[in-house]
Amino acid sequence: MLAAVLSIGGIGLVAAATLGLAAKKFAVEVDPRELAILEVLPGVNCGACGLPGCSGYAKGVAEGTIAPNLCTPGGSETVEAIADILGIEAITIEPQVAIVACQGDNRKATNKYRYLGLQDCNAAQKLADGPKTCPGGCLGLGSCERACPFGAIEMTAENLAVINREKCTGCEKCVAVCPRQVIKMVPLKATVHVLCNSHDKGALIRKYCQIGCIGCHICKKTVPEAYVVENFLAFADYEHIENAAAAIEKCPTKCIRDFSTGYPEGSSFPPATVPVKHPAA
Amino acid sequence: MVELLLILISAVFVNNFVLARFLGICPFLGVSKKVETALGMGMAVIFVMTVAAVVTWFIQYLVLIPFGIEYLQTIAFILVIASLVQLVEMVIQKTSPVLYQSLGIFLPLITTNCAVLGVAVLNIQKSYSFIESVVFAMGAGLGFTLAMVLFAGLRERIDLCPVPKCFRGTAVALVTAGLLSLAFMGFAGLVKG
Amino acid sequence: MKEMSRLLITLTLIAACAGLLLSLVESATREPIKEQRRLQMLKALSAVLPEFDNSPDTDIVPLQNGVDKKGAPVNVVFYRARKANQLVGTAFKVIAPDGYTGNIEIMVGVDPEQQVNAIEILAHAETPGLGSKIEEHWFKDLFKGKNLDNVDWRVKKDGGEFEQITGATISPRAIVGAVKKGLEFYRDNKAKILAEGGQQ
Amino acid sequence: MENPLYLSSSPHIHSGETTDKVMRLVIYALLPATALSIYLFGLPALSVLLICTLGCMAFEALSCKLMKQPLTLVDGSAALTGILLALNLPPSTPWWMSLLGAAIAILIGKQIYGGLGYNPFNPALVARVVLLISFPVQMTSWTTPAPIGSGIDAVTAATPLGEMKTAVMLTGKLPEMATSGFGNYFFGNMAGSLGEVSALVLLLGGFFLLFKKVISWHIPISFIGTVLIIGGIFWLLDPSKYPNPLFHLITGGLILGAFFMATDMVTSPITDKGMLIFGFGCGLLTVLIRLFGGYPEGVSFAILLMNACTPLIDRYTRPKIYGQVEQKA
Amino acid sequence: MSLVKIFSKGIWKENAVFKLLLGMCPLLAVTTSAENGLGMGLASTFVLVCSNTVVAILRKLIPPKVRIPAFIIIIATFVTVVQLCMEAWIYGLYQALGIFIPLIVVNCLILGRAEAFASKRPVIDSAVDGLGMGLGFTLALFILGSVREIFGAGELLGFSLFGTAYQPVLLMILPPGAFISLGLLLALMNRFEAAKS
Amino acid sequence: MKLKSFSGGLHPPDSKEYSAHKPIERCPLPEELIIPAAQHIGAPADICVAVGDQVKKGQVIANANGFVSVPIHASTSGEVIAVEPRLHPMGRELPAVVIKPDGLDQWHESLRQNDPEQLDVDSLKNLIRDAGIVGMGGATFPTHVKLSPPEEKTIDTLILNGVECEPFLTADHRLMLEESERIIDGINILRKVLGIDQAIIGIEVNKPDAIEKLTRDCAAHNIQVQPLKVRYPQGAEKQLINACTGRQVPSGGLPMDCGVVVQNVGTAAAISDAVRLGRPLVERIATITGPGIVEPKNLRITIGTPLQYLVDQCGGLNGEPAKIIMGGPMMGQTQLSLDVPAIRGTSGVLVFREEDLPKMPAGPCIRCGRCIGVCPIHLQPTTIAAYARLEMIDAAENYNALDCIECGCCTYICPATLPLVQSIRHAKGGIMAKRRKI
Ligand SMILES: Cc1cc2nc3c(=O)[nH]c(=O)nc-3n(C[C@H](O)[C@H](O)[C@H](O)COP(=O)(O)O)c2cc1C
Ligand SMILES: Cc1cc2nc3c(=O)[nH]c(=O)nc-3n(C[C@H](O)[C@H](O)[C@H](O)COP(=O)(O)O)c2cc1C
Ligand SMILES: Cc1cc2nc3c(=O)[nH]c(=O)nc-3n(C[C@H](O)[C@H](O)[C@H](O)COP(=O)(O)O)c2cc1C
Ligand SMILES: Cc1cc2nc3c(=O)[nH]c(=O)nc-3n(C[C@H](O)[C@H](O)[C@H](O)CO)c2cc1C
Ligand code: SF4
Ligand code: SF4
Ligand code: SF4
Ligand code: SF4
Ligand code: FES
Repeated sequence: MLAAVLSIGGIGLVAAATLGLAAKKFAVEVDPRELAILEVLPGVNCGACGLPGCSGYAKGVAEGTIAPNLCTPGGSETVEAIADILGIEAITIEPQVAIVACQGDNRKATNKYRYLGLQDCNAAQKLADGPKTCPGGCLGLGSCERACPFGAIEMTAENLAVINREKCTGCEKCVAVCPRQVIKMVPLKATVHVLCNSHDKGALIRKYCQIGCIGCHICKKTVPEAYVVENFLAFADYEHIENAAAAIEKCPTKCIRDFSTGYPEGSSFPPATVPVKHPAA
Repeated sequence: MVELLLILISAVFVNNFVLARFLGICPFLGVSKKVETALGMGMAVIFVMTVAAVVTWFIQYLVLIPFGIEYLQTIAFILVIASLVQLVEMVIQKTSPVLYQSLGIFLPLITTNCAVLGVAVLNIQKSYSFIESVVFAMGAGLGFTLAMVLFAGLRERIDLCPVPKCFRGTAVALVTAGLLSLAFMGFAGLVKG
Repeated sequence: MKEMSRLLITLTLIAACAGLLLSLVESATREPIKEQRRLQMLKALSAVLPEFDNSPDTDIVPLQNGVDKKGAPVNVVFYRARKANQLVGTAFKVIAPDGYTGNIEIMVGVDPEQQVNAIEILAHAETPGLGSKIEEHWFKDLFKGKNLDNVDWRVKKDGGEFEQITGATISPRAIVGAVKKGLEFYRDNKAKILAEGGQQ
Repeated sequence: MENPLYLSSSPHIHSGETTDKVMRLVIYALLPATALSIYLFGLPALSVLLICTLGCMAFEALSCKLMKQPLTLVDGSAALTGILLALNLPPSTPWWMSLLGAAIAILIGKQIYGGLGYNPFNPALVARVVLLISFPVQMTSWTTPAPIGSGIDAVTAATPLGEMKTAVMLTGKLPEMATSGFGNYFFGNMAGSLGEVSALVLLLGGFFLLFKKVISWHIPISFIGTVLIIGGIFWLLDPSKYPNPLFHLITGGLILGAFFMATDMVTSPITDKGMLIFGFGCGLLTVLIRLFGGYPEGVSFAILLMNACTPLIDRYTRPKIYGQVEQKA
Repeated sequence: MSLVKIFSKGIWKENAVFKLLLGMCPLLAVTTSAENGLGMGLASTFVLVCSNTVVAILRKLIPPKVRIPAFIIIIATFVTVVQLCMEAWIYGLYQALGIFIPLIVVNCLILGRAEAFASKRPVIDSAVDGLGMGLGFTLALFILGSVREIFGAGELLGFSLFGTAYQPVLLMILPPGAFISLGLLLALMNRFEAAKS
Repeated sequence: MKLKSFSGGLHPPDSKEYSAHKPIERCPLPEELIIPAAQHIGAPADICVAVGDQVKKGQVIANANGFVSVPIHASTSGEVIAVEPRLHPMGRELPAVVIKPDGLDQWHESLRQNDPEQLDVDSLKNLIRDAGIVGMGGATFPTHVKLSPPEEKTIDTLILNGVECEPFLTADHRLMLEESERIIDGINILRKVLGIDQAIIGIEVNKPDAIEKLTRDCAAHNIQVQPLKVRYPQGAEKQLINACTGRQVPSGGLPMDCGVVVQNVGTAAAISDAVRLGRPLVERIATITGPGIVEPKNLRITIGTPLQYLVDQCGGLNGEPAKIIMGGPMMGQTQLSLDVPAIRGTSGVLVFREEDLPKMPAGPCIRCGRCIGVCPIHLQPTTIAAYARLEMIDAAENYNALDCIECGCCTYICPATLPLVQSIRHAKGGIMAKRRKI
């Protein structure tokens, strides 16, 4: 028994001594935040995060290159702890989601040619600025759908992109990829939007799209504080959105939509529940 | 000589640590997303396994057996391996940043890896001589590296595939590991034991 | 320095406590473990021996049977079973080196008439579903009552009398050969094996 | 009025060569071998072939349906996988094993990776090896050919490779059949899987594929060449223990493997240099497994193992691009 | 967090195997039968509960610098206790689990819980967490073990299920089968989850 | 003898029989000419005329805008009836000068003939620039830029590109056959400008009559005619250089980096006109062809002529057109309508009907490696395309996406009918965007 106590104690002593000495002798400067994160990590060094070891992960998280929720051994507790450390700098911002400001699907908007080739909006855009006649309309080839890391976007059968506000985290990946700048970031709290992206004059729009904004000002006349019309295109003024829904019925082309009563035609998403808690929060 | 060669071949191919013995699966699944990382990890494992085999052999035959406390094997081995690896890591980090980047960063990951402890325990279980232990450890490390690198290559390829949703990620990786292990069954019987 | 010594002390203390705890547990389990190992041995022995009332695991005769590749002596231990002090059987382990995927360890029990009482497969690495059928009862039972003279010690395919396993004759062949060799060794050393005393 | 003109990116013409044509050609190339196997083994062979082929197609259709994707049966790859799987099975394979094999090949071997073109391992071989490991009894019970109408009865027998392996294990020496007179195996005169007994017709099919440029010569030549050379070296070392390289060539599934299975482009390297390395690896592993491993036949494992190496081979054998060479000035 | 929540989280929501993919080695290696899986799971659970408890007790005393070595010692101690006890009283299982008993030490799950949970929470919480996590792990081992045993041997817990006509799919109890069946199980679970949400 | 060539490439059916035997015809003037300000690589020219102006043939109507730019000239005499955005072959509306021809086709009086022997190198270059000479091989790169290599680059070889490897097109073929003197004269001027002696004309052996004629005519001029194997894209300059000289243009480099300048035979002919006759580039030869054209022809066209008018000269459309291509079938650009004008780079107009289009649905890549085999740059198109589809731009760059010359061989051969070039182009766009950001 003595042998057991002594030898294991001895090994413990030697181990602690060498490590202690080595830690002094071979000390290397590290970012204090990295250390703080390393502290809260389990130190299992299992590699579940995909990085070599906890310290690699701590470094990545501290540098902001890696998501803070990849440490599975630590479970939710560790994620919270890391969030605390990082959260010191995190600022709260008004949560935003993306919308596709267009309802011109295959049935409602015309094309200026028939496109053959790579099913990708950016590729199509390179050929005579895209097949859709409307210069701002959704091309419907799903580049945004593929780019969205959260599966928040669906393509309708008639080739229109629709974004589910419940799934969207506001990462803006889709905004970056869309060649037509038709995806806009809007405050999450708003459900009423003018879904058109064309500044062309009404007469022209009527030629190529049944559901485009013709800049007729009727929405503004109906709810003056909630809408702005610029360059023949109406926008919802998200600061004063309360009564915006009143204009929906009045819009002659029906290009205003309230997501709490339904997504654009062809979408499989159920009407949005309001109020919505931001999924990323 | 032939004996040693057979031990090596057996550890690398026939009884591959990862694919046949199921040791070191966590890093095998975790650090195999890129071939470069897998290779670095593999090299580090070879190194640590060899070192661990050496020290644990001495611990077993110079400490545990003489004192009749073989039952303390687990605790003694893990303690020694863990501190040793940590020590090596600190030394490398300080002395050679280049080596640290390519190898050292993997060291902590390996400390508490069951493959390393497994080598130590198996060495004792199979009552290998000192030389045999070292060869076995190196073979185990090589086998680990081989499996890792092949698997990483496959995973890089699978990353480009439209894998059905429910299989994406770990599920398809596991099935692939299974098929890799299936292929490795071809080595069965290459070394009888 | 103070911190350092704190580190040292805690770790040493924890390690020492662990050592202490473990040595306690070990002493508590030492006997049961021994007993378990013995039981394990006895289980194998009783599978191949007729009923006995002694402890064959202690009533043994070790004999040397050649040397292995490295030149170390190969020992065969003969376990003797008795009932009412009468020798009822002897068990020993043989190794068939020519299995399909390596060695097969077999425990063979013989009665005093040098007839096989039963055999038991202790360890093997034969192909599951194929060679592994050697573990099945019908196969092991083939050996019951066989001695060196009353049967042709070959598998049927080679002209002998032992049923083989469909699709896997190598494993049965290896076992038949090994058991036969074991019996021969037993016959050649019968005097020593059955000598009174032996090693207790 | 919508504009009826098409716009697309160049080029605007196409060779007309399509995936389904490629697959169809391979199926044609296999037809003689399938016909011969039906002739040699009769109804059992036919049923194995039918179950595997139809099974593969059915499972492919099923998985397309499950994943809500357009039906991909037209490309013919599932049927081809089925035929190749059947050619790798013993004629006496029970129906449920053929069906299970088809399921494994298509579902686990192929569809979970996203279908045609993405699977890292050869689906037919995955299925064959799974069956071999799971049901060693059935997968190692062979019958001799009993040509339709010949009145001969099929009897169980070992494959030449199996016989050689058993003999070497027992005696340490080659049996007679492996040292002389194995030439008539070439014409299908041996027990074996549907495909391996028809070396001659498979060779014809292989040359057809080479001629049609469906496959390139790199893999078959380096595969078979390596087997001959490495097998030859061992033979020269000890002809009483290691068989003549030609014995390697005409027994087992070497021809089938080298021309039809190692060449599956989905699972083999994409560059010429890579293919040579792949073929070499297959050859080396085949010989090593045949001579030293637990399995008498090594082709399947060798190909699967090299499938696993394919991504790495591809990675390290990138062709040198135009303009990267030193200036000649 | 209520104790119930702490406990149930480990069983499903943060299941060590299906959700966190930890402790894969014993999972794959010993699940050739449901019984082995169960045994391994319970052994790990025991270690997990004990180590979590002790770590929680000692958490204020251990200086952070030697935290990890100290935890390792604690875990290794309990592993050895389990090992000795199993050898003494459940010898058959001890033999079946083989080298994987000492390797419980390096099961990432255990050290992970010690570090992430027990070193920060009171004793009772930690013990419950260990129990939940351990039982979750056991559940996974048991499920995988059952699947493999059913298909690979046609039995469950040693009872023959399909009669003699059934041809066991040996692959399932061999190494490739471990990977493949876990992969398929995970996929099934993903599908199930996706259908639910 | 083994014919010279390059490695990679393929030989699509060349379909030149539609028009190869048709002598060049002059296309009459249309009702109105639409002359865009952007007809070359580089900055578009600045329009310097206004509605109502009377212009003469060869008069500058838009000034060069910087070094890599050339002036644009009126291609006939008449009245400027509009200066406004018009549909351009690029697919969008771009500034153009619309001229209503007065039918006189009068040259501008300032143009005068020169004797190249008497002029120094700089004035020759100026003449070439002022005449608006750009590459006629399709790229329309300003020729004077190519002729002004930096000091440190030594040029030793001029290669004339008479390959015309694109299927269907026969304009260069007819030019070589019918107007070899213009080409040879242009070559002599080019040699003088570059200060070198060695000139090679590369021609594929599917134009034996042109090889024969040029060999005969060049004998006196120390110009080598190099017959080449028929293989697309032999006409791509990197491949042509490789075929003719065995040299390779370094990756990311220009022909001058290996001492070579490549010019299309049409460019040489245009240079001759510009210098000797003082005539700017206001017309060119183009092949109007394809199964959708009743009577395919080689036409000498006036720059700015709407495609509809050209088609009408060739007997009109044969059935409903489904695709209108400016250029060849491998590299050409599809057009939105027949209202676009022919410009300096228009080497051909190709009309396909619905039934002539390959419309197999794209399947997954089966890794057959054919695209690698045919790629003249030895790229791995399938790999780059796969990365491009997944937006893995860095990986695509690592696989040398930028070296792709977009020849289309890979797409042509791919049995999975994948739009490889389009994906690679997408990757290239991504890489360039990334580089701009850095
Ligand atoms: C995968 C595989 C595994 C095998 N495993 C065994 C085995 O465990 N035991 C055995 O005796 N033969 C085994 N064999 C060998 C054969 O089945 C061999 O042909 C047989 O033993 C010789 O039997 P025969 O004399 O009836 O032809 C195996 C063969 C294969 C292909
Ligand atoms: C930005 C740029 C600069 C160039 N500079 C030169 C040059 O200095 N010298 C030269 O010989 N060619 C130069 N070129 C022309 C190219 O070599 C080439 O002839 C032109 O891009 C058309 O070639 P292609 O039709 O083969 O694509 C340049 C081209 C570009 C796009
Ligand atoms: C794929 C490809 C094919 C080409 N084919 C031809 C050709 O057949 N004839 C030709 O003159 N230029 C061809 N070119 C353009 C040449 O690369 C090069 O730009 C031209 O010969 C330079 O001469 P230029 O500046 O006088 O046009 C081709 C370019 C590419 C990329
Ligand atoms: C030359 C050639 C060989 C093939 N060999 C196989 C094969 O061995 N096994 C198989 O399942 N499919 C084979 N295929 C079919 C197809 O490539 C295969 O189903 C894919 O691996 C599925 O993605 C082959 C196809 C070709 C063109
Ligand atoms: S929103 Fe933009 S990216 Fe998305 S489908 Fe429409 S055009 Fe494409
Ligand atoms: S890509 Fe980002 S911003 Fe766009 S829909 Fe998806 S989650 Fe929302
Ligand atoms: S990758 Fe580019 S250069 Fe190569 S064949 Fe394709 S288009 Fe031509
Ligand atoms: S040619 Fe097409 S199918 Fe073949 S490798 Fe290239 S991309 Fe893939
Ligand atoms: S349990 Fe994690 S590596 Fe083995």
